[in-house]
Amino acid sequence: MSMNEEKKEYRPLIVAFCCNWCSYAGADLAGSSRLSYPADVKIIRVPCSGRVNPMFILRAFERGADGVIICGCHPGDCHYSTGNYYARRRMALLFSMLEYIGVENGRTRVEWCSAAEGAKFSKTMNEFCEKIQSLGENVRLGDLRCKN
Amino acid sequence: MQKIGVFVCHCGTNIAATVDVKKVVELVRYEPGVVFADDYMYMCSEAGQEKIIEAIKEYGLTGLVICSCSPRMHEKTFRACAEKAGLNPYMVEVANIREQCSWIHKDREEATKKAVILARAAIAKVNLNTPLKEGESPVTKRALVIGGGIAGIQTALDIADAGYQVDIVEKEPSIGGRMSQFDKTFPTLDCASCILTPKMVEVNQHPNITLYTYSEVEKVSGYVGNFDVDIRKKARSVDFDKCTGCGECSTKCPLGKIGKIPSEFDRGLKNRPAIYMPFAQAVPAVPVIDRENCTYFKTGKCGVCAKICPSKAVDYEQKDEIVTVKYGAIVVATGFDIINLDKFGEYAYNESPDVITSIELERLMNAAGPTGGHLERMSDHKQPKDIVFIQCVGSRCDSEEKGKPYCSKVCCMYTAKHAMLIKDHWPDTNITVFYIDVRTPGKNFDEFYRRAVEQYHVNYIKGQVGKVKPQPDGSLMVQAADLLDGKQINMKADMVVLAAAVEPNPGVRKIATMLTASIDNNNFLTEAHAKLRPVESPTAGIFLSGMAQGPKDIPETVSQAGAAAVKVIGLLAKDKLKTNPCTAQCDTLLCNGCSTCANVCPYGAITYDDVQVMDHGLRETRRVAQVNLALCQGCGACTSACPSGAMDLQGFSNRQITTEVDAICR
Amino acid sequence: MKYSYYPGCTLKNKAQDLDIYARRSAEALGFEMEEIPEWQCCGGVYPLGSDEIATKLASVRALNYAKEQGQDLITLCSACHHVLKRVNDDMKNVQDISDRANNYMALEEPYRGETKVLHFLEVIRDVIGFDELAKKVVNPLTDKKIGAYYGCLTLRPGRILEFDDPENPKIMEDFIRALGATPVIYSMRNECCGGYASLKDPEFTKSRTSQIFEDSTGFGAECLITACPLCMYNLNKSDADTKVPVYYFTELLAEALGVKEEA
Amino acid sequence: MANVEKQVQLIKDISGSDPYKCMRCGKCSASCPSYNEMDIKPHQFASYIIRGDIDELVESKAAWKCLSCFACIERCPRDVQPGKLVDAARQIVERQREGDYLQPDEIPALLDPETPQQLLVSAFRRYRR
Amino acid sequence: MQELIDRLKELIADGTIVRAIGWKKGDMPYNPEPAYFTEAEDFDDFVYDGFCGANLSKMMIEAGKLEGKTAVCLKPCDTYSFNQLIREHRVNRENTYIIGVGCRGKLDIEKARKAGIKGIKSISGVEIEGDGDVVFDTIYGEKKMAYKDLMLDRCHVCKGKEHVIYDELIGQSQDTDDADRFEEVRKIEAMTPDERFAYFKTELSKCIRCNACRNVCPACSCRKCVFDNTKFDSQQKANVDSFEEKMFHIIRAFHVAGRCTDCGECSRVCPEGIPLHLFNRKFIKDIDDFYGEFQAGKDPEAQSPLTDFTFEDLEPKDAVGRGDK
Repeated sequence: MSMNEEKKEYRPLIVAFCCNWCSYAGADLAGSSRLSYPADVKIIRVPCSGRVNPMFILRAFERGADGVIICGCHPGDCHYSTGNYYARRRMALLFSMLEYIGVENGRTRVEWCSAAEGAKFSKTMNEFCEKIQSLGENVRLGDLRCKN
Repeated sequence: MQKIGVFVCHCGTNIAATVDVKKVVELVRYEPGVVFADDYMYMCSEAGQEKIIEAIKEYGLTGLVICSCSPRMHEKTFRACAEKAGLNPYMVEVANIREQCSWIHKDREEATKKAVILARAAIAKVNLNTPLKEGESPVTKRALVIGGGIAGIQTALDIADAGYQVDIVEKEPSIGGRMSQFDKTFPTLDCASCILTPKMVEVNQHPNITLYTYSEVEKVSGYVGNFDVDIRKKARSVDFDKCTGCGECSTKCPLGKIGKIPSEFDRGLKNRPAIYMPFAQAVPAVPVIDRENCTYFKTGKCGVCAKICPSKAVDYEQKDEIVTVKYGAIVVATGFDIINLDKFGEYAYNESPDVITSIELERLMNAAGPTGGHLERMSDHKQPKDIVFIQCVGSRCDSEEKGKPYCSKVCCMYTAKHAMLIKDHWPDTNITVFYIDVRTPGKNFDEFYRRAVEQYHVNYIKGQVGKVKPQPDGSLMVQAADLLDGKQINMKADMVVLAAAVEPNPGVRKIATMLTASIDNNNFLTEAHAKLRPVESPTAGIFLSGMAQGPKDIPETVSQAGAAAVKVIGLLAKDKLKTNPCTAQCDTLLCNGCSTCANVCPYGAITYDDVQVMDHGLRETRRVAQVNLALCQGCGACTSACPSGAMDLQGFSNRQITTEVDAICR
Repeated sequence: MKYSYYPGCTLKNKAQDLDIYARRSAEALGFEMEEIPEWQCCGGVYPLGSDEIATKLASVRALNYAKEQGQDLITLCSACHHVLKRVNDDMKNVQDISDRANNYMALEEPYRGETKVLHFLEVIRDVIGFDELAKKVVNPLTDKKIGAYYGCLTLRPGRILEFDDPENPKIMEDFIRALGATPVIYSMRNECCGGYASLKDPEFTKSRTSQIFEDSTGFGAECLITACPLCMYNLNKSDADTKVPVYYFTELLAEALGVKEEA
Repeated sequence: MANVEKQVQLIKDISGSDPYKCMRCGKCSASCPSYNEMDIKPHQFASYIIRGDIDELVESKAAWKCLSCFACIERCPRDVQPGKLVDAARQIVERQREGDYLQPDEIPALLDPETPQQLLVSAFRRYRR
Repeated sequence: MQELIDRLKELIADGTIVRAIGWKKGDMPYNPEPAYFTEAEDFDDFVYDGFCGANLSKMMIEAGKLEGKTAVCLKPCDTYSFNQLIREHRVNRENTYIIGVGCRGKLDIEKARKAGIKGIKSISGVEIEGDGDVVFDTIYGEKKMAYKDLMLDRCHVCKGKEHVIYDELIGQSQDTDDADRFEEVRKIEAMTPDERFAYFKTELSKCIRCNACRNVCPACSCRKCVFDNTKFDSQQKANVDSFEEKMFHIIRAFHVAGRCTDCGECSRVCPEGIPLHLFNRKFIKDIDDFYGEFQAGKDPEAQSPLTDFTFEDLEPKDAVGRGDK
C-alpha cells in the first residue's frame, strides 16, 4: 500500500539533450559504471550541443517537460571545434529570456560533461532531478498564453 | 507509412533483470508504424541478427528499432545487419535501454516504463527516417606521429616498415624523449640508450620516415583520411644540409663556459651553451641556437659559432617555416612529464638541492650525465651514504590542486631499480624506501622488487613521509611513521629522492583541442573504448600511443605503439573511406541567403551560389546556401543558426528531434 | 586607508606589546586601525565540527560589523586570524553553516562572507608592499639574524587562510628583510609549539619548543619573531640551552620604523 | 549494529569528512607532533571509525592530545582530515558524557602569572563543552 | 517635405531612379501609409510628417528585384535596419537610392487619444521642420499638445539622428533621446518571478495572431516564416497543438536576436498594444551585458553576437539569477 502511494508522488519529466561525442558517451559511462540517477531523465542524442535549436527546448516545455538540460563537450573540447561555444551563447540568452518572462530558474541547465565524466554526468542528473522535483510541475511555460 | 520492426534485447540479464522485456514488446506493438515486435536473449549475436533479417523479409520492414545497449556500442552492427537484408542501414534507430536504463535504475517498474518511452521515441524517429547513402572520400596514404619519444618512434617505425610514409613532429631539437634521459630500464636493467639509440638512428635513416624536429603542430583541419596539418619548423639557426654535427660550435660558445643556461635534458643539473645538441646521441645530430639566451640574438654581438663553424652552417637569419602536409591518420604520442612539486613544500624540493626527483637521479647515475655517472649530492658533491626514497609524491592524491588521483604505475618499479643500481655500484649505501603500497603487477616485476629487498637489503618502510627537514649540518631529517611497527621515525639522510607523479605532457591539451580528440580530467587522451578500442581516439583517424593515453612503462608503451601502428596501417590500406551521410542539407526554397550558417560552419562547408528556383510558379534567381558534402561533418551548427529553417541535418532533422521530444513528453 | 580592527582577548592584556606596536607602526605606515566596539572573543581555536554554530557567532558578529563599515577586517593574533578567516570561509562557502548562523543572527541583510579578513602582515605585503616598508625604515636592524616562527595557525589550512605557502612561507622572511635584518630559514618554523597543551602538559610543550630553538639557532638565529601570544608564552617558558629572545613581529617593526618608544 | 552505524554517521556529520577515503598512507602520523603522546595514532582514526570502534576512539588519549595544528589536515593526500575525525570523537564525549578533560577546579593550580588568555580559552574550548 | 518631393521628382526625371518609396496620405490625418511613387501626379499624395513612423527599409527586399533603381526614404533609425538587411544579403544595394530624411521624433496618435482628444478633423504642427505644439482641430474644438508629449516611446530612446547609410540627406533632425533605453526592461527584471509571469501572461493573452508584428519587422525577412512552414510539422499553424500560439513571440524574438535593430515597429503596429519590443530589448540588453555592446545594423561587416563567441563567454548558469544577489 505504501509502495503504491509512493509511486503516485509527483515525478518530474526531464529531457536531456546530449551531444554524441562527450555527454552521450559520459552517460554511457555512468551506465557502465552503474552510477544511478532517476528514471525521470530521458536522453535525446544529438550530434552536438550546437545542434540544439532553442525551439526544441521550448517544445519540450510546451509538451509537458518539467526540466530540460543540455549537455555538451567542455568548452575547447567540442568534437566539431566550436559547436558548444555557439550553444553556450544561445542558451545563455534563452535562459535569461525564460527567467525574464517569469519561468522559474533552474528548469533549464547546461552542463559540460566529457566522455570520461560518468560520475559527473550521474551527479549532474541527480542534482537536476532534485532541483526540478523541488520546483514541481512546470505550468508556466505551458500556460503563458492562456486565452481560450 | 513505415513498416517498423521493434527488437528488444535481453542482453543476457543485463537488461532483462531490470527491464520487463516482454512488457516492452507488448506495449510498443501498437505504436504507429510498428508491424512487428519481438525480444531475444542477445540481439547482437548471429542468431539475433538472423532473427532481424528474417523479420525484415517476412514483414517487409522498412524501419528497425533495436532496444539494446548504447548505439555507440552496436549501432554499426545493426546497420550492417539491416543492409544484409537489403534495408538501408540508416533506417535503423537504437533505443539505449541498457546504459541509460537498466544499468542505472533498480526499480523494475520504473525501468520498464522508461524503456518503453525510449523505444517510443526511437519508433517516432524511425517513422521520419529516410534512406541515406554514404559518400566516399579518398585516403591520403601518409601518417603523422606527434611526439618523438619511444612511443612515437616505435609507431613510426612500424608504419614505415609496412610501406607507408610517416612524419614525426617533435618539439625538442632531438627525438628520443624521456627514455633517452634514463640510465637503465626495468626489469632487466638494460641500458636505456643501448636499446633506444639504434631505433633513433633507424628512424633517421628510414626511407619512409620524415623527421620534423624542433617543430610543432600549429593547425589541424580536415577529417579522417584527409587531414591538413600545418607544422611550424622553428628556426634552428643552423643549416641542416651544411652541418656535419662536429659539435665545434657548442664547445666554443662563450655561454657554455659561463654556465647560466640550465640544460633541459639534464633537468637543470648541468648547464649548456646557447648553441647545443641536447645530448651526444641526438638525432638529428644538428645543433640549434636557443635564441632567447644567445648573446648574438640578444645584443647583436658575439657570432663566435658562425665564425668557427668549419662548414659555415650557422645561419642567424633563418626564419620559422610553416609547411602544410596532408595526412590520412594522426597518432598522438606526446608522452609525459612529472608534476611540478611547488605544492609539496613539506618535502623541501625547492629548498634543498639534495632533494631530487627520480628523473634527476636517472641523470645523476647516467654515465653521460652531469656527473659522469658518479652519484653525488648537488650541494657539496659528496657521495651520499644514506638515501631515502619517497614514493607516491603527488600520485593517488585526492586534492586536484596538489596532485593526481591516479597511480603513476612506474614508480614502484623504477625505485626498486634505482635502489639496486646504487647498491650495485656503492654497496655500503643505506637505502630506505617509504611506500604506501608496493605495486608490481607485470611479468618478472614482483621478483624484481623482492630482489631489492632480499638480495640488496633495501629497507622498505610502510608509511608516507610527513616532512623533510634540512638540518643545520647540511643533512636532511626525514620525519615519517613506520605504520607497521607503530613508531614515529626521524631518519637522517644525505639525499632524498622523490617519486613524483607523472602527468601528460602539458602541451597535449592544445594538441587534443586541435585534433578535437577528447581528453579526460587528468589530461590523458580518452580512448574510443576502454577495453575494446584502447589505441583509438573517439575521433576518427586519431590514434593514441604511450603515456599520452595513461601511465605505462616502456614495454607497455612499445606494445601500444605497435597496436596504434596496426590501426593506422589498416586505415591507410584502404583506398576510400565511407563518409557520414548525416550531413546538412539546404532547402533552397526556404533559404534567405543570409550567410548566417556559413558564419558558424567550422569546416567551411557552406558556400553561396545564385541558383534558379521555381517558387509558386515564379522563376527566380536566388542566392542560396550550398553544402559541400565532402566537407560537412554533420555537426548541425548551421541548422540551429538558420533563422528560416532552411538548413536541416539528415539523420537528426528538426522533425526527427521534435518528434522524439513529443514522444518522450507524451 | 581605514580598517576595522579585531584585537582579540590576549592583546588587551598579556600581549599588549603586540597590539601597541602594531598601532604605532600602522600610523607610521599610513593606515588606520579602527577597533571594533564590543568585539567578543573568537574562542582561540576554530570549532572544527561542521555542526558547530554558536561557537562561531562571535566571529560572525565582528565580520558583519566590518561589512557594515565597508572595511576590511584586520587582525594581529595568529589564532584570531585563523578563526576569523575560517568562519568567514564557512559563511561564504558552506551553505549549511551560513544559513544556520544567519538564522541565529537575524541580521537585516544576511552575512555571506563579504568581509575580507587580513592579517596585519598581509596588509604590509599586499597593500603597502615590502619595498615601501623598506623605504620607511629609519632604524634598519642590520646584522640581526632573525628566525621567523610561524607556528601552525597562521598558515594552515593553506587553502582557506591563503596567507602564504603553508609549507614554505616567505612573508615573515620578506618582512625581516624589509626591516634590514637577515632572515634565518629553518624547518621547524611552521611546526606547532605545543599550543594549549601547555596548560595540562607543560613538559610536552617544552620538548616542542626545545626542538624549535635547537633548529632555529642551529641555522644561526639570534632571536625569533612571532605573531601569536600563545607561541610567545610557550617559547618563553622554554628552558632550552639554545633559547634566544622572542619578540612580537610588531615590536621589531616599531623599532625599525622608529616609533617604538613613542607615547 | 545499527547504533554503530549511527555513531559512524554522527562522526561523519560532525567532522564533515569521509573516513572511507583514507588509504592508510600514514602521512598524518608522520606529521603529527603529538604522535608519541597518542595511544591511537592519527592514521588509525579512520579504521576505528569504519570498524565501528567508536567507544575506543572516544575514550582514547588521542582525542585530548591533538593540538589542532592542522599539519595532518594540510598534508593529507586524500582529504580525510584525521584532525577533524578525532575532534568529532572529542565532541561526542563533550556533548554526551561527563568526560571533560579539564575541570574548572583544577585550573588555578595550572596557572602562572604569564598565562595568556588565549591559552585558557583555547584549552577550554578544546577540553570541555 | 516639398524639398523631398521636388528632389524625388528630379531623380525620376533625370533617370537616376525609376520609382520612389515613401508615405502617402491616409484616410485620416494621422495614418499615412507606405507607397510607391512613379509618376509625377503620384506625388500629390506624398506626405512626410510626424506620423510617418513606418520603417520602409523592408520594402526594398521586393523593390530591389524590380527593373531600375528605387529610391527609398529612410529615417535615421531605419538605416540601421537597411544595413542589417545588407548584411543578410536581403536587399540589393546597387538598385537602391537612399534618401536619408530628417526626423524630430515620430508621433503616436494613441497618446492624443489617451489625452482625451477625439473627433479629429485635421492636425497641424506635425511638419518635419517645425518646432511648435501640435494643434488638433476636432469636432469639439481646437486642442493642443506638446510635440514631445505626443511622441512614440521609442523616439525617447532614439539611437541617434545620424543616418548610418545613405546616398543623400534631405531635411534636418532634432535629438529626441531623453530616456534610458533599458529602463522598462530593468523595471520588469526587478519584479518578482510571479509578477513577471503575470505581466507577460496578461500582455500575451491579448495577442490575436494577426501577424502584424511579423509582417512589419525588417528582421523578419524570411521568404517563408517557420511558423508557416509545413516542413516543420511541429510548427504548423493548422496543427492541433497550440505550441506556436504560446511560444510565438518568444521564438520570434529569439529568431531576430542579434539582428533586431530595436526599430520598435512591432510595438507600433500591434493592434492590441502589446509592448512586443520588450522581448527584443531584453535580448539586446543581455547581449550588451554578456558579450559587449552591440548595435545591429550599425556596421554591416560586424559579426552578429549569436554567430560569434569568445573562449571565456559567460556560462548559461550565470546568465540567470543575476538579480537575486
